[in-house]
Amino acid sequence: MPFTDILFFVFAALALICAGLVILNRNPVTSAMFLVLTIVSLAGLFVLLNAFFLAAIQILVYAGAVMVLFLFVVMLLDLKTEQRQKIKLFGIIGGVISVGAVIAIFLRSLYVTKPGAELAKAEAVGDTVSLGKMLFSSYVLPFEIVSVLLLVAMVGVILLSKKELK
Amino acid sequence: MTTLSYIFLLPLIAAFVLALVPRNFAVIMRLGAVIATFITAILAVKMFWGFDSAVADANGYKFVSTIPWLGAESLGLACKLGVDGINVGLVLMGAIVAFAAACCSWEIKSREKEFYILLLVMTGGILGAFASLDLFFFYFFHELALVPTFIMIGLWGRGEKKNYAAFQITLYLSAGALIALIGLIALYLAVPVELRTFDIPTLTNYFLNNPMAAATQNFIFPLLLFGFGILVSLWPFHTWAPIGYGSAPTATAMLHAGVLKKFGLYGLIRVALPMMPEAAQSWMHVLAWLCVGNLLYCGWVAMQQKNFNWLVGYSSVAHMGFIFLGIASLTLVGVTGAVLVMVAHGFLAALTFGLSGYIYQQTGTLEMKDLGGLLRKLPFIGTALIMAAFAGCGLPGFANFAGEVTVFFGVWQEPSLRLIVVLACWGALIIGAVYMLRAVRNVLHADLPEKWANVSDAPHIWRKLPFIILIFSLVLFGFLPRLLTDKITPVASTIVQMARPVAAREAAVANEVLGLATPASGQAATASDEAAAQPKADTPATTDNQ
Amino acid sequence: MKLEALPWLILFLPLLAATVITLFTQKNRSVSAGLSIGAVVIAFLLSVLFVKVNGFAPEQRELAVNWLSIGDTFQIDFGFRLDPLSLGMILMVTGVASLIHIYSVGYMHDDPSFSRFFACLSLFTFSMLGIVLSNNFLQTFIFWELVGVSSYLLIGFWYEKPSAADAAKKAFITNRLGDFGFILGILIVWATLGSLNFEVLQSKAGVNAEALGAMATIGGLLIFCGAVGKSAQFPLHVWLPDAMEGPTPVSALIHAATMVAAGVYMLCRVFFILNAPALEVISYIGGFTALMAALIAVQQNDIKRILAYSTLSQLGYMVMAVGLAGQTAAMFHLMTHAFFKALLFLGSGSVILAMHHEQDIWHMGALRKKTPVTYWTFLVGTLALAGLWPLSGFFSKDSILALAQHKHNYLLFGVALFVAFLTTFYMFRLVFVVFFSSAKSKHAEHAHESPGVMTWPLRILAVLSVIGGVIGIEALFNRQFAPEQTEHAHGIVAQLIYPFQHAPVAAISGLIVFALGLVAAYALYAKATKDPLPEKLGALSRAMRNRFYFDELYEATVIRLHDLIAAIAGWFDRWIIEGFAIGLVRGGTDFAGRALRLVQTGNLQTYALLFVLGVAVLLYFALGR
Amino acid sequence: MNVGLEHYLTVSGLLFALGLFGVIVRRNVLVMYMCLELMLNAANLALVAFSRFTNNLNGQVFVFFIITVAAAEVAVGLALIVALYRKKQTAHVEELTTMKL
Amino acid sequence: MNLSSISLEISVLALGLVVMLADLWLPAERKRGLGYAAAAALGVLLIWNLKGCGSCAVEGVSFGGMFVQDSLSIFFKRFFLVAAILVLILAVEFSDRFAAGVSEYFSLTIFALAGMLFAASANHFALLFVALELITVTFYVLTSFQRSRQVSLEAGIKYLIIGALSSAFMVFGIALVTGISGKMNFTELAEVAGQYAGNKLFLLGVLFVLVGLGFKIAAVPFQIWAPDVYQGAPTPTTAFLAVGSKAAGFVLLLRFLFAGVPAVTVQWTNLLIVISAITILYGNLCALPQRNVKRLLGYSSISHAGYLLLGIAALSTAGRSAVLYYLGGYLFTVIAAFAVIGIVMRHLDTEDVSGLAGLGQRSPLLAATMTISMVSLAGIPPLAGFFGKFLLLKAVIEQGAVNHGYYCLAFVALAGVVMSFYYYFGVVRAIYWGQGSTDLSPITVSVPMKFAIYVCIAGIFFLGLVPGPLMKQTDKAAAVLQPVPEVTAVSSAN
Repeated sequence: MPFTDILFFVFAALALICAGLVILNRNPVTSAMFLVLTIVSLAGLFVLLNAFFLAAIQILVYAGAVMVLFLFVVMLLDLKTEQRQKIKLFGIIGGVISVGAVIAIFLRSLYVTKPGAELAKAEAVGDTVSLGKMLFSSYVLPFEIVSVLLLVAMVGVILLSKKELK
Repeated sequence: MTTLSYIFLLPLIAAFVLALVPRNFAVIMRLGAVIATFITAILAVKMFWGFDSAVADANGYKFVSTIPWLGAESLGLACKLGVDGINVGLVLMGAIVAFAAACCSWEIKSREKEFYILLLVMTGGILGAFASLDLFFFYFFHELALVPTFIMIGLWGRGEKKNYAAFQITLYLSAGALIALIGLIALYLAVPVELRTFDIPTLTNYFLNNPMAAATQNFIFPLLLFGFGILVSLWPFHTWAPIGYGSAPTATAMLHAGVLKKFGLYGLIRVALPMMPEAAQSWMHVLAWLCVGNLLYCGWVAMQQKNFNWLVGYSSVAHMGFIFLGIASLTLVGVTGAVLVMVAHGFLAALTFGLSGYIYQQTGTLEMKDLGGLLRKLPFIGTALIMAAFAGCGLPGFANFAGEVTVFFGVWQEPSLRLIVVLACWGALIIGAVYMLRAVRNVLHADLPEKWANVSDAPHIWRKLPFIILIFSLVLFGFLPRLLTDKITPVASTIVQMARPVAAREAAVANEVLGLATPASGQAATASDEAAAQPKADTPATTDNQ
Repeated sequence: MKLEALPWLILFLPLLAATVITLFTQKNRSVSAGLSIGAVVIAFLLSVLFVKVNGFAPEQRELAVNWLSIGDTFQIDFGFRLDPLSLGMILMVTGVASLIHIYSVGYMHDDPSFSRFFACLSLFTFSMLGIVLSNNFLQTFIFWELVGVSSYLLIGFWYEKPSAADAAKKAFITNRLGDFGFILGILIVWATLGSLNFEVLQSKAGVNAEALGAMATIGGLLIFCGAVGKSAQFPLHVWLPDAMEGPTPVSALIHAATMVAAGVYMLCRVFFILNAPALEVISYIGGFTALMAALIAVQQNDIKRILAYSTLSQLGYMVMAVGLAGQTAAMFHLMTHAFFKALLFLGSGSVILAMHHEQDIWHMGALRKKTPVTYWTFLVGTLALAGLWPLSGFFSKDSILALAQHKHNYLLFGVALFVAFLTTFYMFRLVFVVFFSSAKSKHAEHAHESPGVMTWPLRILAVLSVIGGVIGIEALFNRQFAPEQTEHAHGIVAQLIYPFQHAPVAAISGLIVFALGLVAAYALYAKATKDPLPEKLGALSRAMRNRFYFDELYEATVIRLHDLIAAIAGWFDRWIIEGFAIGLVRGGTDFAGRALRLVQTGNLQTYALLFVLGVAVLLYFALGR
Repeated sequence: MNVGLEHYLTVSGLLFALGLFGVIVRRNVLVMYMCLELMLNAANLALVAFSRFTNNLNGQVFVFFIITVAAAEVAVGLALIVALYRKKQTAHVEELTTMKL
Repeated sequence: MNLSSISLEISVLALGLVVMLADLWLPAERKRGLGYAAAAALGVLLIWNLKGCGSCAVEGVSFGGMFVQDSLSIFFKRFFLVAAILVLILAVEFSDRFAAGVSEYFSLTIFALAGMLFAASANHFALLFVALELITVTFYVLTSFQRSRQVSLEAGIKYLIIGALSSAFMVFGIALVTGISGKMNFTELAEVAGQYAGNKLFLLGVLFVLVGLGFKIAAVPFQIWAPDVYQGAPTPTTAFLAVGSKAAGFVLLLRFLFAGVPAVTVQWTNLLIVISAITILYGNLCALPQRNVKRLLGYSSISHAGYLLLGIAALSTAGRSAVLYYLGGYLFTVIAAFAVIGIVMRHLDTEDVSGLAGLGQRSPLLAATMTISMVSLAGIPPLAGFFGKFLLLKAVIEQGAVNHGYYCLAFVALAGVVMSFYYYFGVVRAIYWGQGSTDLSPITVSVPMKFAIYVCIAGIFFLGLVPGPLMKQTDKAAAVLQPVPEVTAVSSAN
């Protein structure tokens, strides 16, 4: 069992457990922390999949910026841990059934089609150079549009959260 | 642009012009509407008069003109208007009733501008529908009259059930029209792609030499039958008519009951019969039994009505039974009779609703138990109402009688429908007379309640004109039905020939003769229950022996 | 050419008068009266001229123009058939109508809607002439209905009175019942024999008797049904007594002379269609009506109702005659009856006018001296009706009795005799109570004779009633119906004694019965101040007075049944179709709308859940199976 | 038994499911955002796995775009929550039901 | 990589930026004028585009096959430009209700427009995703623009959560589809899609992408957000949402289904029929008892999504051209309706139908406009709605011979239309003879607003009476998505 496989199982288990804890946890702060852990473990998985640049981005952007934003907002609104409310049984059961169905169909069709079987052991490496070349050659239009999107997001955020209304 | 296209366009142009006139000139509105409809009526009379001398195109249509209006040639769509024997009478009737309705709408005191615009749009729509030779526009123009009816009943209607009536009439008619539309589209698609057109003459010729598959026929014909049936208040779908007319203002009731209702029947004759012969023959009996419902059932219900307008509404539904019966017989005489009754009933319904509108205007109520002895105070309107009542129950001298008799004789030629003719006669002669005369007795005769003491008769010619014109038309076509039948017969014979080719006709006649000779009992059976059908007619204790 | 135009003129003059009066001269009384009377008198003169020039059987028998032609099977033309039967009838109709028009100028003198009355009278004359002249079934049916409408307008002339309005409605609907049978009969005849023209039909029926096949009896009876409606025979007789609500000239013209006779005329016109079983039924109905009406007439107290029932019973006579295949006898009695019955009605009209619209005979009395002319003419009319020897009534009634005896139908012969007895009895009861005995009310004391314009028509009719029997009416109709039988007596004297030679038993028994009736009436009513019969007959007289409860019978059975069906239909329409079907559809969609709307709870979690559930369902159907 | 594409896809599927379940169950809007981020990360994992095994970099470039879009989304979402909190002092979904039926 | 092909998009973005920057120098009261200027600029762009110079002259593919410029995209770009112009005019009319950021509203609308223009030419998953996200994010902000009204914020949050959920599904779907087929570009995907038509994972991926697009057009399983967001959002946003966003959803759906994976679409005819039928029924049934006008129009927009799906379910070129034609009619009608609501309902707090009562007297123009738009939505002949529905019905019945399911679909559509008469005419009733209106003060309509209304009315009547010109356009556009290859002998694996 080569070392990478062991690493895969470790990271996969870590990611799934942390994701579970994000959901089940009462306190939003702790659930934010567990989300960070999930993202880090995912970054690990990316490394295993030779997507080094993405792993770095994942850590930098996601874990760094997005999670910090989350924590900042949680702190700002000082949301207390939710007190015990009656669990809406209907919601949970419905959720379990529908999500279970979706995932069951997904997994069944995954094992029926077995996409990965005949794929050759390829050596594509997601390093920064090749990704950059790709990004600025064939994907330049989406890149520009995403920049517009970020601009819109910024304008929106400012408008929505500005304190005094001029 | 032949006279026909002017007849169709004039009301719409007038509506547009009225739309530009500012709101507060009520008199101009009324005058404009009356003049526009008057000119249309004159043109229609001129066309009817010059019909025989007019030159016909290949398919036998006259005054054919295409209004270069719609750029959708790709679909085979063209706003083509044309008139032949059948719809020349209907267009004439439509124009005259529209003029009468315009004259009768002096009772509208609020928002005249909207009323007259809607009235003119409705008239344009109706005349267009009758004159159109294009399946799409055939449907298109009819639907023009749907929204005006809704708004008219809603805004200027009467009685507390106004809203319910407005919605019921709109939903019923739109459902019927849509069912018919699906049928028309299926018909349009039944032709191979390159030949696809909405033009009725080309479609009829196409289906003449390569008839439609039986399966498609049996799919399309019921759609058209029940779609148009709903538009014409065929028996089970008739409840919208009395309620709608009961609460509609006079002009709408006149136009709707008199003219719009004939659209469905005209559609059946023009589209359904010639293009789907086998289906027509197989559905004939269903239609015949349904119109027994119309005739007898609605007659009985009319006897029960307390409100005069509802009674007239139900009687107009009952009269539709004749036309359906004429069509169901698929005989030349029957179909010609049906068209004759269509024209006659147009005038009759308009006349009756106009008069009831006038009485409503004077007394404020049409409940028969409150009215009484009005003939003393309203001599002109009373006499006109008596004439209308008698024309309603098929008195000779009025066009209705000529039509009804022709239908009876025509349907009698079809051996299997003879029992239905007996029931139809019972409905027409007895039930019709009973409820019409009860109405006349309650409204006009006997003692006059004091609250109607100061009711005034039609003061001047303008009030009397519409009724005079309608009565004159009824009497004219009553005394000289050949004016209409000579125009209808040639076209009707081609249609009946298509709907029921001679071969099928021989078969029917053969078994008729056969019926006479051998199974006398079969024949007598129908005859004997005829005798039974008359509960107390002639045969006293001594039973007649066969 | 002028001759062909005459029939058109005769027919359309009254219609022209009617339209002109209604449209233009409604206000001006004298002009309207003049127009109407002028039209009918000119029509009479023209018909006399036509008969003078062409004689009774002109070679130009058929004048027709095409009214409606659709395809080859359905040809309706509008034309005239001029043969002894129709010409005789035109003369009688226009003659009697002119007299009645003149009479009604006096009678309706102080009526507010004077000109409307004359317009309706002219309309009626036009329709009656239409029936008489028509040459095909449908045209007869058309004028059949027009006559029905004009009788509706005239019965309901005083529409302010609720009873008059109801009577008019009742008359029209009962006539319509008859017309229902009539149109079905026409349809059967048309379908089997292919044409509506009498000439063609007669030739076809003549060629092979079985042309009508199985439908013969049914067709014949249905056509007879039309006659029953119009001539108020047994089942549909209820409307005639109520028709007395109309003014008396109307009763005279329509309900005595012309309209009710149309039924008999039509039966004679289409006699060739009726086969043996049908004729038998017709004769028995005629007999039964005659008997029933006569019995009822005995106990009536209203002068006009007595005459109405007497008309009913005389019509029964005529129908019986047709049933016994005696068209000549039927037509002969029809003509003479027209004269003396019109006379009696006009007489009663002048009595009523004299008594200031009092119609109950027990309030009248001793009018003999107060109104001599009316008395004498009324007496002549009664004698003619009762069948005293030299007068016209005797000859026509005798020919029917002779016919019954000749056909060996002794039941009908006995019934006819008994009815003759009853006729004499109730007529003289009327005469004694009204003209003899003592004045029973102050109106009776100072009654005064009617003006000349009313009495002169009475005198003319009286003369006609007397000579009617012998002026060759029977010969005229024999020429139409029995051309081969020519050995009839000529000269006045020969005709006077002809019945005794031809059928002595019938003639003698007729006179005996007349005498018995006279004696019985004299015994009971000469001095009577009130009706002695009720305590003598008790229940039977009450039944007679209430018209054997036919009205109540019909009211209970037919009308209530029809209204019940209508009520069921009305209920069904309102609740089942309207309420249930539409209600269900509307309610259903509305309920569905409200239910589906509940899905939008507003809570974001449920939205997310529903979203994912939607995805799951979509996946299942697209891929799952 | 070396680790193949199925394994990665299974993990990403399960992650996706967990995120989905979180969105449905949790009442706090913030936690819902976190779960949405989870689902997006699951998709990223699937994309990277596919790009590794089918040897083309398209997937990875796509992931790059997904991350930026997720960031923008989160920013706007949090701004919305702040605005809402300032208005109604709650971030619970139950209170957001003024508009229903 | 030629920039000329996206010159229209670039100019729109530039306009957006200019509007945002202009806000700095303009005094407060001149800000409203900015909206009109932006609308005018867009008008110029539209005319420039109509004359066929600049980007739409060249028909072809650029940016490595990612950005396609064909008659379909040109049709939709003109559609979006017109929609944006009208919405901007609406927005200016509505702008006094915004507490702050009036010019930001205009610029955001323009950016959303840019997103839609890109979506119209998207032939690649990346461009599809990015354009879609640009539109959605802008709408997140636009929906919750009136942060003073709690309802607007609530709508924003609901739209965001469900939107994010659907885009998560879509991304996962794209991952699966591109992963298995290895192709990002639609045209390449089309060739290879035939082999994978049986592959269940591939189908799952396609379905997940459809989830994302279904959310955009508010079809049945994913329409849960529509009523609340339509009611909560400010009226111009709702108008743009109902028209722009839905049309963007449809152009992407058309491209994906018919240019991307035609082989799969053929298999799912029954599924499409069922979805279209249920959408029509759901939209109409729920609208019946509705009293709130905007919510009613929300439900009615769901039903119109159903009618549009009719055309797509018909899988024929005629069906697709009918969809495009119907969208044309739908644009003018809905904008007219929202214009009237915007003007009349501005002062009333409740958006109940009775608020429209007495409009007949207050302002005949608005009453007539509302009646015309309601009647056109219902589908009565002289107006655009009817001809659109007529073409759709024709396309569906034409397929009837092939599969009888289409006849049932036609009848369901019929039932839907009849039901829609009830609530559309309910609004007309409320206008003309409804009770409950207190003030009868006449309403003044500003000149540009009058211009917008007259454009809409002219559009409705033109498309109703003279369909010729637009039908040529739509037929050309529909022909671009080449006819769906007949179902080859692919064994349906499932």
